[in-house]
Amino acid sequence: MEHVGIVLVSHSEKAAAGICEILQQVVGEIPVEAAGGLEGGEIGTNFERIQTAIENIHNEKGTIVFYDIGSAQMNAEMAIETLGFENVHLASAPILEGAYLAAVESSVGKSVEEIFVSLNKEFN
Amino acid sequence: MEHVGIVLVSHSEKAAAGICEILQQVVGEIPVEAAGGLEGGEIGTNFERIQTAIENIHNEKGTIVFYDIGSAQMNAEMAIETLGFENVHLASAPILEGAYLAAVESSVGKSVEEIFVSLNKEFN
Amino acid sequence: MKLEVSHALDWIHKINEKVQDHKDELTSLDQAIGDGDHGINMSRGFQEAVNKISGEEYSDVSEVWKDVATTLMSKVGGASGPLYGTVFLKMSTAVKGVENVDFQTFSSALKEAVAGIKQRGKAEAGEKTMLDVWEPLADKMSEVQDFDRQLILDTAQSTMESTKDLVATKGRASYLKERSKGHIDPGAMSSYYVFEALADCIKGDE
Amino acid sequence: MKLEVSHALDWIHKINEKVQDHKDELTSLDQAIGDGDHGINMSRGFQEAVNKISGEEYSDVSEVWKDVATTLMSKVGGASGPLYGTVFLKMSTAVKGVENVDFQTFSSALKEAVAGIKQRGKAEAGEKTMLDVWEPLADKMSEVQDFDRQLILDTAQSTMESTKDLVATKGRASYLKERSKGHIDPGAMSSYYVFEALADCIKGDE
Ligand SMILES: Nc1ncnc2c1ncn2[C@@H]1O[C@H](COP(=O)(O)OP(=O)(O)O)[C@@H](O)[C@H]1O
Ligand SMILES: Nc1ncnc2c1ncn2[C@@H]1O[C@H](COP(=O)(O)OP(=O)(O)O)[C@@H](O)[C@H]1O
Ligand SMILES: [Mg+2]
Ligand SMILES: [Mg+2]
Ligand SMILES: [Mg+2]
Ligand SMILES: [Mg+2]
Repeated sequence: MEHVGIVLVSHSEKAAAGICEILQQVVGEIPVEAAGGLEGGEIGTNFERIQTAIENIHNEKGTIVFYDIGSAQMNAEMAIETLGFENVHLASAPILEGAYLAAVESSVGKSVEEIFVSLNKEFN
Repeated sequence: MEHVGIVLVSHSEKAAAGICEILQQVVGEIPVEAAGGLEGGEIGTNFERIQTAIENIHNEKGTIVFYDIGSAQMNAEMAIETLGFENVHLASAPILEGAYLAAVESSVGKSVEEIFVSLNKEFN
Repeated sequence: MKLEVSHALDWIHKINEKVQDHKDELTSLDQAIGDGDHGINMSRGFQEAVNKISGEEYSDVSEVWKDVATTLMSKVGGASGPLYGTVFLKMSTAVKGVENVDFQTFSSALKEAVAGIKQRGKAEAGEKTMLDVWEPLADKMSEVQDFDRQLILDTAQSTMESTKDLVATKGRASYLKERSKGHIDPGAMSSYYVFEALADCIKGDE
Repeated sequence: MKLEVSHALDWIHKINEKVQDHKDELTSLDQAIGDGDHGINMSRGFQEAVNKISGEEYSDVSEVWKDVATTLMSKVGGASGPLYGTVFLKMSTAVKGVENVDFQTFSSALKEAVAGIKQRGKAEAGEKTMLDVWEPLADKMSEVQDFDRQLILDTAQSTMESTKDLVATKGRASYLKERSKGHIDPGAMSSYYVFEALADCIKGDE
């Protein structure tokens, strides 16, 4: 069974990797990718890293991209538009808490739509 | 001038450190401490680390403790109660986004009460 | 019967043995509806608790439980850390200064522990947590006059099993909602071992 | 006048020089109301853009801007990355296939860039961002018939200065609310240098 993928776009490489490791501990097998920071560990978001992360995990079940603050959203939107894949969506929920909820739901086979219903219920 | 301190309680040492580095880049000088993970880099929250973090940064302006999921809240509550310091408060806002807002406000000299007003406005 | 320091120490040792023996079982229960670390958390916490109490001399039960509490709080790492930590802290406070910890005292200490779980976990009965073992067990104890091994075992077992059909609304399992049905709650299972260990401790004294 | 590939290349080189010269100024503006990295972001981004275009042969303006756009997007790291990236991407698209990029074409490309900033940043005029330079400048350009160095300089300068009294509602500065008043927006300042560089490029051709 394929699972909805999760991409974590944070200004900090460490933060993205850390959130990733929390999700992996809970859900194990689902596709999660961190796209954090700039080259050299600097703070910022990198369009190419986001694209690569989406490319790495995207599958037919779809992908949800979480971002932290400010420019992360713009870079994530650009990456999604530029790739032009179907069924890749940006979520405006809190990055850690939102991705956690999404990971649990993805792990039990929920669809992108179902996960967004839960995210909206929890965070809007 | 003293500033409201911020403590970040995450299940992941990396995530707490990463969020910390995002706040530090924006606000520079305010007191922020990470209390993430267990010894040996394992996933979980550690009561003693939380206590130490609060002790390290607490000052007369007060301290706000952010936590991520599940047991982080309970461990943070226990640490706050056990220390028995005045003006240490647990925030139920998203850890990264909430702490970011709080850090900006703390950096311009806002009080714990003012920061909670902003957090409630933004996240509740 | 009276609860001596030796019983209190023995209880922790026995809990530790059971938790080590059932580490994988607790982990796989937590894999089904949580994050799969309950076995690791419990085995680490109680091993550390045993290490702690093995290096100390105790003159009262309250001190034993206090050391167990602080060890569990700082070493477990998951939700069960603050929760079991609270359990032993509340029991420690309840028997503080009491010279003879008789069954009555123990039974009201259990009530305090239950209040502690509720307060710390913001939990109510029926939410598929360890509370679903602790609360009915404390209630049953308050209805009888002395330790009753079989009553403890039976109550712990039936309440633990009854968590299987509940839907989780607290802790990580709550994210699964209806899907949490059909699995025993890991914290209820470990609580069962805590009470099985208690029953074992008082076996010789009945 | 007509915009040649040489102008387009020269423009990026000149922006880079200005951004490197004013790196500390941009950083300190961003320290006042943002996170203090705008100087670093811009100097890294335009240095990389210069590196990129220096290694290529171009036959049209559109290709120059496209390479600049993708470089800025991936190298800047802050909000200004996707925003300036969008600016050059939109301009690149607007002049694609056009053989002679005359003033009319350039002026409508600027309009596209403005639309791009608005869409990407979900920004409106008056929110104390780079848009507060770009939008009035594009508007002014559409009112005249050819490049007017002084008009570009004057408009860029006055709009940049006018951001001082605005309250930020977009980007990091928005967290400061009223306190963002009294400081020029860093993105408006760097936009001023972008247009100053443009004015410099067309100097010789007037
Ligand atoms: N809020 C709560 N109230 C009561 N018990 C809880 C609560 N949250 C979790 N638990 C108990 O803790 C157990 C899980 O413990 P553990 O796996 O060690 O921690 P975590 O859930 O942090 O990984 C659950 O099975 C449940 O019995
Ligand atoms: N949503 C937005 N719309 C338009 N411009 C924006 C927006 N967010 C930020 N900016 C511009 O970007 C500038 C900040 O850029 P920079 O410091 O490089 O990025 P960051 O804010 O991510 O650190 C601001 O001064 C402002 O002009
Ligand atoms: Mg667990
Ligand atoms: Mg856990
Ligand atoms: Mg900045
Ligand atoms: Mg930045």
